[in-house]
Amino acid sequence: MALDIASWVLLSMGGLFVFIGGVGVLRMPDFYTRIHASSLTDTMGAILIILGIMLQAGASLAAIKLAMILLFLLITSPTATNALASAALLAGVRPCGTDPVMSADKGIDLDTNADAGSLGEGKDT
Amino acid sequence: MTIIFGVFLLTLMVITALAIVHTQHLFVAVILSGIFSLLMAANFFLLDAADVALTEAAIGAGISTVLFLGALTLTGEAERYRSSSVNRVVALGVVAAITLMVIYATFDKPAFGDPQTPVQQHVAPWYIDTTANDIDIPNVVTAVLASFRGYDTLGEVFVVLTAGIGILFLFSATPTRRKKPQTEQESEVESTAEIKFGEGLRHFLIPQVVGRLLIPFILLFGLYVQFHGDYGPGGGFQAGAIIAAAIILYALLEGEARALRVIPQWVLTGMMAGGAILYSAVGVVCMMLDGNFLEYSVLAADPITGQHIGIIVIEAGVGITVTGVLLSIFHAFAGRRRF
Amino acid sequence: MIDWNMHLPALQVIIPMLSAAFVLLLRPRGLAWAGATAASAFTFAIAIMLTIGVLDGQSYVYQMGNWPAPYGIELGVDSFSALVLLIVSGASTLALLAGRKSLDTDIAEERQPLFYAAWLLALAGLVGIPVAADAFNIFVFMEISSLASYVLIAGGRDRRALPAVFKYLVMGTIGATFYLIGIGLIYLMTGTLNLADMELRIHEVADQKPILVAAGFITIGLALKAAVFPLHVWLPNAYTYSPNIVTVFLAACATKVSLYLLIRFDFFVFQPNLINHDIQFAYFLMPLAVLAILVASGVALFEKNLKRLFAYSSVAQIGYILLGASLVSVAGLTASVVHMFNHGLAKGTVFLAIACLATRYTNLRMDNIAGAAKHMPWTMAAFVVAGLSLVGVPGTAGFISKWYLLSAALEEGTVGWILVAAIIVSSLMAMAYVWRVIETAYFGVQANGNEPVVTNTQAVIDSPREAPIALLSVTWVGALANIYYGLAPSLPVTLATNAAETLMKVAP
Amino acid sequence: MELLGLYHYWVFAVLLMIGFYAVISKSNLIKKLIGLSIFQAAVFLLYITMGKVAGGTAPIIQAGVENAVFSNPLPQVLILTAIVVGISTMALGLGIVVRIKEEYGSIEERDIQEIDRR
Amino acid sequence: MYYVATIATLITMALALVRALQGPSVYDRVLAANMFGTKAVLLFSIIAFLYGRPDFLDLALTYALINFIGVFAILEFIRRRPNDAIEDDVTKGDVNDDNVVGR
Repeated sequence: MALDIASWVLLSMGGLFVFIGGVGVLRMPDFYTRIHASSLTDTMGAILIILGIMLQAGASLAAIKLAMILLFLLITSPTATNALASAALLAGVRPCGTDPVMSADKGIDLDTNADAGSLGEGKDT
Repeated sequence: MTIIFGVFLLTLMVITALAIVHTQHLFVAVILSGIFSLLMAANFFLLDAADVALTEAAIGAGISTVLFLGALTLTGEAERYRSSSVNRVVALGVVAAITLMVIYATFDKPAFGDPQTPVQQHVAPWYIDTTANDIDIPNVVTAVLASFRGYDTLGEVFVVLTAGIGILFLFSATPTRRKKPQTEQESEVESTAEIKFGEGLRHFLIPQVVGRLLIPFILLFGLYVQFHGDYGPGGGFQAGAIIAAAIILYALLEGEARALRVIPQWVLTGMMAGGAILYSAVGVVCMMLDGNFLEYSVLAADPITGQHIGIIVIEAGVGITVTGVLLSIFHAFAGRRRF
Repeated sequence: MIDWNMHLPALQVIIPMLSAAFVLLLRPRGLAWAGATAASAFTFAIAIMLTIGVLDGQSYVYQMGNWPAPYGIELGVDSFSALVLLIVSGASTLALLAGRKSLDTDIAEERQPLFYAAWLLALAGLVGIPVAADAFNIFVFMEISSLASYVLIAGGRDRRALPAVFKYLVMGTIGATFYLIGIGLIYLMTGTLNLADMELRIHEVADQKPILVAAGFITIGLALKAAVFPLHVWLPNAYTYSPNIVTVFLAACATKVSLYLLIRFDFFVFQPNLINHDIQFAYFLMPLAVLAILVASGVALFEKNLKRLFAYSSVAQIGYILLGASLVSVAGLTASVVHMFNHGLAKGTVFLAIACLATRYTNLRMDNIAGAAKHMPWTMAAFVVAGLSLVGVPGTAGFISKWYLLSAALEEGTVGWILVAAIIVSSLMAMAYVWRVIETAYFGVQANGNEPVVTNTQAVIDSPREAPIALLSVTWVGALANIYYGLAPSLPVTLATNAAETLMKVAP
Repeated sequence: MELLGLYHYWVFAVLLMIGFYAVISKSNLIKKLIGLSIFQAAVFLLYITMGKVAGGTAPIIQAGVENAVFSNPLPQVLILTAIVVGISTMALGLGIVVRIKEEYGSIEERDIQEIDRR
Repeated sequence: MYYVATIATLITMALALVRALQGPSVYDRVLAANMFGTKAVLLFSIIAFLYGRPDFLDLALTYALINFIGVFAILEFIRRRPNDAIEDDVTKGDVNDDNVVGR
């Protein structure tokens, strides 16, 4: 019984974290803050929810699998977001507030896209 | 309650599909179709189709996204025209006619989940009973796939093989445009492309380390899915896709060229043909042993053991072919230079 | 001792399929061709054995994996499927025998194992459909044959082959998916996939909406695959730009198999059980068939490119086959099935002759081949024979089927007279377009002097000699077969009559 | 509940429509292929939906569920096959598109027709 | 017990989908797709228990793997494309009018 209550609490907390993460991704002003919202609560939510399920699973193969999934998420999720952030930084996405370049960038891009475009098509035909 | 989850997911799916069609940026469309596949997989899972969900997740969301991206690298990623209004009207007309047909058909359809329908009454119970008695593996889906309808699966392996052959055949042609002398600008673009070409994500340190760490585990997991297919969701197709995905990860991290050095194309071609041959060979051996084609029961003294042997071997054949084909296709796309 | 005779239906499919996998691994030049030809010939031999068995009154039923029928997958061969098997495997074998030189020029050496493997897979898919007695299994083999034929067509040297293939791929996939939807709806209502079982169970639910919609989806889907007018738009370009020998193979049999399936499904599963299905079927398909015959023949009249001309002629001929079926009578079906055989024969020979021409003329525009008969008399003679058969001149195979078709149409009363008129008009049109080619080849004069000239800038200079002997002799085999089956048509006619009687459920 | 049951079939119809619309009306070849894959996915949904039994569970007979009601395994097998067929078609289609791009320099149907007309 | 978590996950999936639809940059979309994936992993694990079939955790595991590979594939794609512009809202642009044709 205590186990059920514990896992209920964990699952609900996890759900809450996941939800907050979702709201953060939607509401945060720029890409880097969104990454922050996503990855931070993402890992927290995952840990809580999977721990909650693990309590229900007891000592079984399922628990080991859950542990694997958790381990996996904890390794891959930050790696992916890290790679994503560095790719974005290299590509010149600026954090919001540092520079108004972002919107200007977009404008320029639209223009270049109109005539040369990322397709490099004009010269071929 | 689960039906409401299903309805929710289905609605998300419709929204995603609309967005895919609406966006003019192909890259976005591909990312969204990854999400679409995932929603589809979740739906399949809710509808009790664990094996299908696994396949959709591995093939639909994983491999097909990779293939689409590979193609986009070569073709460019913006849609240039909106569809013209005439086109749109014609399309809407045809589509509306067909939709009306389909919706007309939904009346008279047995209610969702009704256990008294012909679908549930006629053939299905036989499969579940016979699997327990004659084949004796827990996963009925695998039993139907590999034994009762093994001939379909054989055909399916050959469909995959055909696709592999087709891609290799298409990409063995040198584009005629290449033979023309190039302008200076073009050759410059080409040379920069060449520097970038095939080096993968080698300069990203963290993905490097983590990826390398994970690849053996993914391979191991692939083998687990392959041989656990009799007992749980899984089997040759899913395993083939997962193993191929592991090697694709290696290629992404270390670069195309190195991945091809580890498993050269001739090995892949051998795998493509070998798996298919292995599968059909099982059938032919059954014939030799005085059974019908693919009648695994004759493979051992005890029919049930025979079925087990047959299913394991043909699933291995499926896995080998699928791995070989998916990797060949991936290499064909990734190794192709932009023209 | 193993009773191989019993295993024939299975072997029919497995042999080309398995050899495709082996051919893929054959590296040295020429070996792939030899392997593919041997496998194809073997397949043809099995088809002949099956036909002999069927003519003896034997019925072939084979249970894959020895699981009983509605649960496992069943194979079955009757007269109708035997005839289709003969067409498919025969066309493949003759095309391969003829085509080595021609394909060597189209397909680079290192690509050949891939190409021949795809060829065998296309063959396996096409023979897999008539053999199968399970609706979903048919879908799988349909996809094998379609994917493989996309590959074959994409082997064409002209870059226009690629958009043509893409169109074919999209339309083919839509057709197959429609078929899949139809099967799904039927399965939803009957709970079975086996055709015979479906036929038994469908009448309980025959008046329900999903079944009607399913019939619609299956008919439209298969009509797409069979290039029934106006869903034929993929066909002309696909045939025109594929390698010449591939055109021979596909024109002779690819759409026939879809038509076979259309007829089998409609007559075997729906016709006896769905009320008024025969009338709907006739009203839907007959106008399309007549339009196909007239419009496509009309387009062919004005077409400049030789291969395209006969591609449109194929669309018209598909109309004939459909017209016979849409009469929903034994005579009509017999005519339709006989025409499948005869058209395969005539059109295969025509395209073989065109392949002969193509070995010497890189550009197959009409004005370019003027005077070809002077340089290639044998080729053009074979072409004339095949062309006459296509028109339906007495003494050739084409006449037999036209005759059956006319007499079937006459049974129908007033509508019959309109149909007769349509058939006659279109035969005249066929006469006209075949004559145009013959006239150009025999009496035409090249624009600048007597030598063949290539308008294509990068092409080699044409050398006006006869085609390679292998190609030419196979072409003549085809031409003689056209005459033989015109004079002694008992084989196709017997098979077709049996088929029609079984399909219409008339006691023989 | 009755209507919620039909919802699956309606979504099937709508997805079919969306995919088919993309195939017919779009000029971009890759977009056509994406549309085609949605079109096929809709059919997968139809099959899997009809195999579901209310209160049933996946047809894998394990400890704990020996006597449960199982959903129909056959549609699942068919769709496993169909998914693999779908990805094969898609791969081949993409290959052809790439070759078209190489030969024509464009993947827009309209441009290609234009070039061919010249 | 599982319902709260399921519903929270589903809603978050919807929110992530909105972000994926909105963009504005490619990276936002990739981020959303990635997040969608991890949420799906959680959803799969919860449903496996909700249905009382813990064996189906394989599915969640598979998806966790595939998702990771997918993100890398996308990154590699972004790295490889000719001009790494951060644009992607051609959607709303009027670039795609018919008059671009003639060149």
